[in-house]
Amino acid sequence: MGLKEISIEPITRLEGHGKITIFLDEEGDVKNAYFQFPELRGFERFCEGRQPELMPDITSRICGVCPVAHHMASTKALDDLFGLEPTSVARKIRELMYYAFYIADHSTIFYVLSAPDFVVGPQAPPAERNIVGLLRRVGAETGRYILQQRINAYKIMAIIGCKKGHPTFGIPGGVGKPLTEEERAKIEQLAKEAVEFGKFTVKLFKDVVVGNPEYLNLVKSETYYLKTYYMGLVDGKGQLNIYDGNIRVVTPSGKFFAEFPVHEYLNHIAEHVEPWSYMKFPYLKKIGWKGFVDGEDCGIYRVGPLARFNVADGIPTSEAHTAYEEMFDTLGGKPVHYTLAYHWARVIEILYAAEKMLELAQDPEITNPDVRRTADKPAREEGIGVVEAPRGVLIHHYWTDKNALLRKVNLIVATVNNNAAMNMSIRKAAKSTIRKGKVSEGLLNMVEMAFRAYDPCIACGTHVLGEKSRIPVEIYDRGGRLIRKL
Amino acid sequence: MGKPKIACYWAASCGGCDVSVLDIGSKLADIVEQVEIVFWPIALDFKYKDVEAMPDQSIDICLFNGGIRNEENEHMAKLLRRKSKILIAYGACAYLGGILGLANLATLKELFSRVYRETPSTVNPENTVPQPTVKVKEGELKLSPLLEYLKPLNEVVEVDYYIPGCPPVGEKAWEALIALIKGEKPPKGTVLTADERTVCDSCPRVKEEKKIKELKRIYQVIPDPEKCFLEQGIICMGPATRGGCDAQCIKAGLPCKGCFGPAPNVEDQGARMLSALASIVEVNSEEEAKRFAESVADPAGTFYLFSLPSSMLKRRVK
Amino acid sequence: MAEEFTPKIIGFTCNWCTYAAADLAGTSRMQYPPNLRLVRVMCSGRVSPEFVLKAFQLGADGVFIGGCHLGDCHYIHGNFKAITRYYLLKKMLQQFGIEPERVRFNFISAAEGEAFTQAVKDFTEQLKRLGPLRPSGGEGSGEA
Amino acid sequence: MSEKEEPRIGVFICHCGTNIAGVVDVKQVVDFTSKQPNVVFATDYTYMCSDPGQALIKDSIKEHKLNRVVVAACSPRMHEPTFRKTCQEAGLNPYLFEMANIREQCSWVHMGEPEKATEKAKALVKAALAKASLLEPLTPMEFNVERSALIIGGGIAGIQAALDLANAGFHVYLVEKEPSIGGHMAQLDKTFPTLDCSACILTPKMVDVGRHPNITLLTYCEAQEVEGFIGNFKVKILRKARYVDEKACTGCGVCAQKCPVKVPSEFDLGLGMRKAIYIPFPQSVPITHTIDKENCLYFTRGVCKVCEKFCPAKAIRFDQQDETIELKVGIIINATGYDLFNAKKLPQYGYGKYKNVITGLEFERLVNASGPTGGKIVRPSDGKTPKSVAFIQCIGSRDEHHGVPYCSRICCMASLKHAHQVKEKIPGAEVCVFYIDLRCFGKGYEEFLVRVQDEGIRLVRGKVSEIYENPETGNLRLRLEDTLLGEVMETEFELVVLAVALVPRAEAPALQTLLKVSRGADGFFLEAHPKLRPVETHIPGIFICGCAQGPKDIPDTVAQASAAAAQAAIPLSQGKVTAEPLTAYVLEDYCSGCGVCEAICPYKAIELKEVEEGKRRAEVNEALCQGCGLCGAACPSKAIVLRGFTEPQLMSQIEALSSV
Repeated sequence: MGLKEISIEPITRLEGHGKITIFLDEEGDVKNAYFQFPELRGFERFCEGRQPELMPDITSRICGVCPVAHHMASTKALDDLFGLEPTSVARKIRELMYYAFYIADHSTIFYVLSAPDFVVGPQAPPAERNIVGLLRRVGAETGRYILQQRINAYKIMAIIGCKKGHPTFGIPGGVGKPLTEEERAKIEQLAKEAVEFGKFTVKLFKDVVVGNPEYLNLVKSETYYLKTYYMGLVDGKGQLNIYDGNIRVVTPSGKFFAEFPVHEYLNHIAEHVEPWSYMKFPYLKKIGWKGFVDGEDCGIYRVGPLARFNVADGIPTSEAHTAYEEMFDTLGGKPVHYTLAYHWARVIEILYAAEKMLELAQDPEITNPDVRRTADKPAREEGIGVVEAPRGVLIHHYWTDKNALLRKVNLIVATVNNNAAMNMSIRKAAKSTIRKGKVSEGLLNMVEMAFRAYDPCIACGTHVLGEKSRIPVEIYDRGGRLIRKL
Repeated sequence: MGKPKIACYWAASCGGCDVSVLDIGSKLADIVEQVEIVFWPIALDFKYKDVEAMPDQSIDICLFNGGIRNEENEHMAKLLRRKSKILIAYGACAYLGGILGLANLATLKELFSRVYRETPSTVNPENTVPQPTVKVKEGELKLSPLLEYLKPLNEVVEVDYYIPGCPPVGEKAWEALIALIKGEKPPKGTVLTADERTVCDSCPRVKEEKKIKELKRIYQVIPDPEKCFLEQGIICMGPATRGGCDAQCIKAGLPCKGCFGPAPNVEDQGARMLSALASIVEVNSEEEAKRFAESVADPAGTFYLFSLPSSMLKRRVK
Repeated sequence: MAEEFTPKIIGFTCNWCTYAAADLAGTSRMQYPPNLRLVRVMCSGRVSPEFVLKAFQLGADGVFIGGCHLGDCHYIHGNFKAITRYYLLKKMLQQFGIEPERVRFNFISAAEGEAFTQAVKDFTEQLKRLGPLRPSGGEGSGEA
Repeated sequence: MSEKEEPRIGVFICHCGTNIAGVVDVKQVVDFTSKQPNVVFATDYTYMCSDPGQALIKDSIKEHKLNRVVVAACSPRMHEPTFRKTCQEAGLNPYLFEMANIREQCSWVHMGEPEKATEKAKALVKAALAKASLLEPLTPMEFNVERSALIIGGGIAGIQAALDLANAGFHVYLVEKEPSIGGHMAQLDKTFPTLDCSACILTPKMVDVGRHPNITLLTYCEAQEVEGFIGNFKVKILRKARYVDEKACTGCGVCAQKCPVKVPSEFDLGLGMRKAIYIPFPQSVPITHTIDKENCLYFTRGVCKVCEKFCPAKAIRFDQQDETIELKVGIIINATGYDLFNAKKLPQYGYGKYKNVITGLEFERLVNASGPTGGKIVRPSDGKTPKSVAFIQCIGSRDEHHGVPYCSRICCMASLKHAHQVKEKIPGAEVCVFYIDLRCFGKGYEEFLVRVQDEGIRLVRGKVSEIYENPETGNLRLRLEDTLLGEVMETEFELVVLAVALVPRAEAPALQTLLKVSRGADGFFLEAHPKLRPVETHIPGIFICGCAQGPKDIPDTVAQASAAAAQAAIPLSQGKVTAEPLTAYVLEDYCSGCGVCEAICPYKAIELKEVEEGKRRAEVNEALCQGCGLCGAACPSKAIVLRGFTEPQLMSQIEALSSV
């Protein structure tokens, strides 16, 4: 029996359509699996010569799914470049926008993409394993509630002045326009609902997943276990912060490894290139690239919700913090290496974002009109900005010339940080699920779950309309002839 | 007769277009009732082979978003053209090339060496760059080869209609689709969901006299929120950009960047804006003319932010 | 290639000055290379940048614009608008890899037939030095 | 012709004898042409502009039902009007005609390269065809003409033009900014070469103007706003308060006698004094006195009113206000004259520093019998009669770097006249004229030169490099190189007279914006054509004469003034005018009201109308539009179109020219 190749494509993209290729050996066991990104845009090149102030708009086109993250990282890079600390209210408006965006993004990912796996069941027929099936389980009432909450988050973003789809509000040292009292009131009311929605979601996760021993085992199973370094932003008190802070790294054993301001990222992060993917593979420079292996000796690290939880000492909002504590208690303390726990962290972050949002909506300063500052020219040659994109640490780094045009650009994109880890998770999941050439839809979904946990910027709409929600599988023999089709 | 068959495909795009199709809130559900989605990579299970298996012209409307950046994009464009009765270039990238089209100011070689060799965080001693086919120990991995330049959809296939915007306005797009389904077919080549007039027409700002002494960059001034950006010396693409967006960006306090593309009858959005801008500046000597030209920091990147691959020059000539 | 490269030039001239100067050059039997093709406009300010781009798109190696001396415009300030567009366009063409020398603006009054002739000669020489804009002519050959 | 109608183009290729056919292979071009789309008939002929040639065109239009005509021949600047007329006579709209210039811009300039010339001819014809297919029929607009004229400037030019038009029976408004008409000529003593007294020949004309029933004299007035177009100009005139009732004032002059305030006289260039209530000079027209507000004690200190007390006519009106007069006129003549170059800009000549260095015009006042010295030539420094006088030419003229590049045309003769006057009034005086070239081109000028030479005036060719004063004597030492003898010399004179250049009025730029006419590189107002349309501007209905157009002497000025009057009389007597239809119009459906076109239009011919709350649309006043096309090139949405030079038409030409 010859070597077989299973290719799963396409997985939606960060840049380009993702693609998984699995090689089976003679026995039909998984020999290796690759997670490829088959497109290149070359932002780092074509942004050269552009006006930095356009970068928030340009880079938000890196991804139409999380444009706000790029828009924000870029805007912060401009603050730095022009030496303009945003006015206190401008910063608050930005954060407000950012929390709303988090709720929209996370809730979509969770309910539309992840929850079906648990609520409906990982091995359930795909015809049911989707949002529709999910809604059926939770009931139409709840279903509408969930969709509405997601829409509310977009409403808030729209109010703040973000053009639908790709945002337009960030400028160096400020935002495009201030908030009116009536806008604030509207946001406050929506934020209150959002907090309830956050609690609801955390509870739903606990009931459905944590409460079900079978799922809990699945979460804790070897299949989804990966022992890596973790990276995320923390504020001055070591607490979780998605808008700003230092970058902290902890070791696979949870020990403090490094904490540094983003300006030092080049001393800590390096990117490796493989000929079979357009996407690069970041790793910890001080440890080095050792190939696709996990553990203390390999520089591969992970970012995103779980990583943020693993590096932070806690969450600055009460409700979310309680949930945070509970998660670690349940999963046996820090660090948690269970890839599927990403989902749990994600839902807790919805609650965190909602609480922060309410806090800001009630801040008397939020309607202050002083939202802009000016500069004659860039204050320095370089500007760096960092945020926690929903998918993890996102860094924009710009260099300008004497005409205040960009001369060099470097981007460390959230999903890219997880590139190596995703490859390993997929390989591991594939190895432990596909045996003796037996490939079932359910099994393949188990593989999919491995990368879905990272939510590799899979377009938020994914599966929304899915009557059948799984990725196609084709099995080819050596000659590439299709020998089996599921 | 069954429900009209709709297909959506994304080529070189960011996914924002697909999101715009979905992000029309609760309306989505009822609309979906009226149509049958036969092909939608981000939303549905599909195989290219399924599409190939479809009879020609069997798709009623295909929404194609994203530019043509690699061979796969081009192949799919041709395939879907064959299978679709109506092919719509959806969004700025498919319609005009989009922001990603700025890459046409550089060569593919430059893109590669910058991304995989020269960026400061890259460590690549062997100068590895991605290859179309790579032998790994288990077998061979394939990557779709990139084209030298990014092309708008109508450069590789015939396009029936266009829907502008980055991203398009989802609600309007669906309204346009429903109209098409009802058989209300505008002339071929029509840009749907767009106004005949430019953004200025829907811009709420007060316009007085279009005469400027010098340009200001957005970080240099706090513009008067009531007044026309251009008249305050801030480049706004509004005058040269087709309306239909309801001047969203301007209402968000920032100038128009031009995502809806050129006005009707205009072939080259950038050239028009260039001409308009150069016409309203008060210049009294050749020196002043030169100085003004210098003060326009990045003409190509500003005037063609969304439309470079569909401009008259399309790309770097030499 | 066998024969020497003769650049294609499309020209736009103001009816009141440079076009008249071209007529004068003719009346005085001044000789210049036949590779220039003129379009008559009422004012150099009528020339929209699209004309220049169109010419390049259709394979021109150079574009010539002739207007009145500054301060001497038949339409008060038309030529000021023209040169402002011209300098901005030059800057942009550079970003597209087109040498700015491929567009040329000359102030030539109706009386300056000689100046016109000289301008055509100089421009032609300059373009010969630069060589063809697109080695294989026509649009689309930028790929090479 | 309906827009649907397919173009049926007839092409007529002219040999122009051998002028074209000698170089261009006409047959080949005909052959090429007949294969082009929309061409139903193509032929050639020896002389298309000849009667048989035009007959050929007319017949073919009828025979082949042509709805477009292309003639490939000479420059459209030459024969476009001819052939347009031909088409019209054959019943074809004259604007459905296009011309290819295969003579001036082809056969004549590529004589050595017949093949290439023929290729180029084909391209040029093809371009004409491309444009012709897109041409649309146009009809000129007709307007009525208000039968009155506005003349700005009351110098000899304005006076002459005013009298001519008034005598022709049209009403004239003559506007002069000074209290009296007369201009520079009134300041002159004698006129060259005849040496008749300037005042003697000028004042009768001034008086005529003053009492002419068809002339409304508006002195101490300035044109403030000009709106409209030929036949229909609306003009706002500012009448500055002179604090004297023009009708009441008899000009008796008692007020001036009694007035306690003495002020340097502008008319005498500060060499003499006048009172705060004054007439500029004895022959002033009108004779009405004027109170100079800046210097009148009542206005400065609130006391005095002596003039009011003594005025027998009770004409003083301290409460008089500036007022604005609105006029409607059919044509405007610009006769605003010139200023003198400021000699202080050339410090090496010491003007303004040394009392005894004066200008030619100042000399005119010194030598004038009614001037400050009663006609005695004396040195300003000590009132002594100079024994030696030097005249230095080209002060500012022909001096690109520190002055103006052109020749001021009157200075040589003026200085020779002055030289003669010195000889006449100071027998035995040493008189020397330092020149670069002596330009004595007019009638009787050369003769005058000979005459003054015989009078013993020294003419030295050479530019004076420096003048400095001997403080004791107040005499002036001139350093120069005699370029004929080639030796550097230094000589002393008791008085030096500078022949300063004539320069455009300081107000010229303001007037330019007011009238929206062009000025040349030299700053003088620009005529429509240097040879063939010397008194028209390119704005229909606005004419030009005298030194406003460029330096010239009195005979030329008067001649040009009469010419302007004659030209202006054409529309005035016709009572109506037709305007070129090659104007811009707005495609309202595509206009977003951005306002770029409005800002760029040189003629304020475009206005933005608010059609509904916050929605603006551009609108072209086609009578004001001059067809430059700036708007068409600037409009960001191609919503404004210039007839005869539309975007599609020009693009089609580019395509055609690129294809051959």
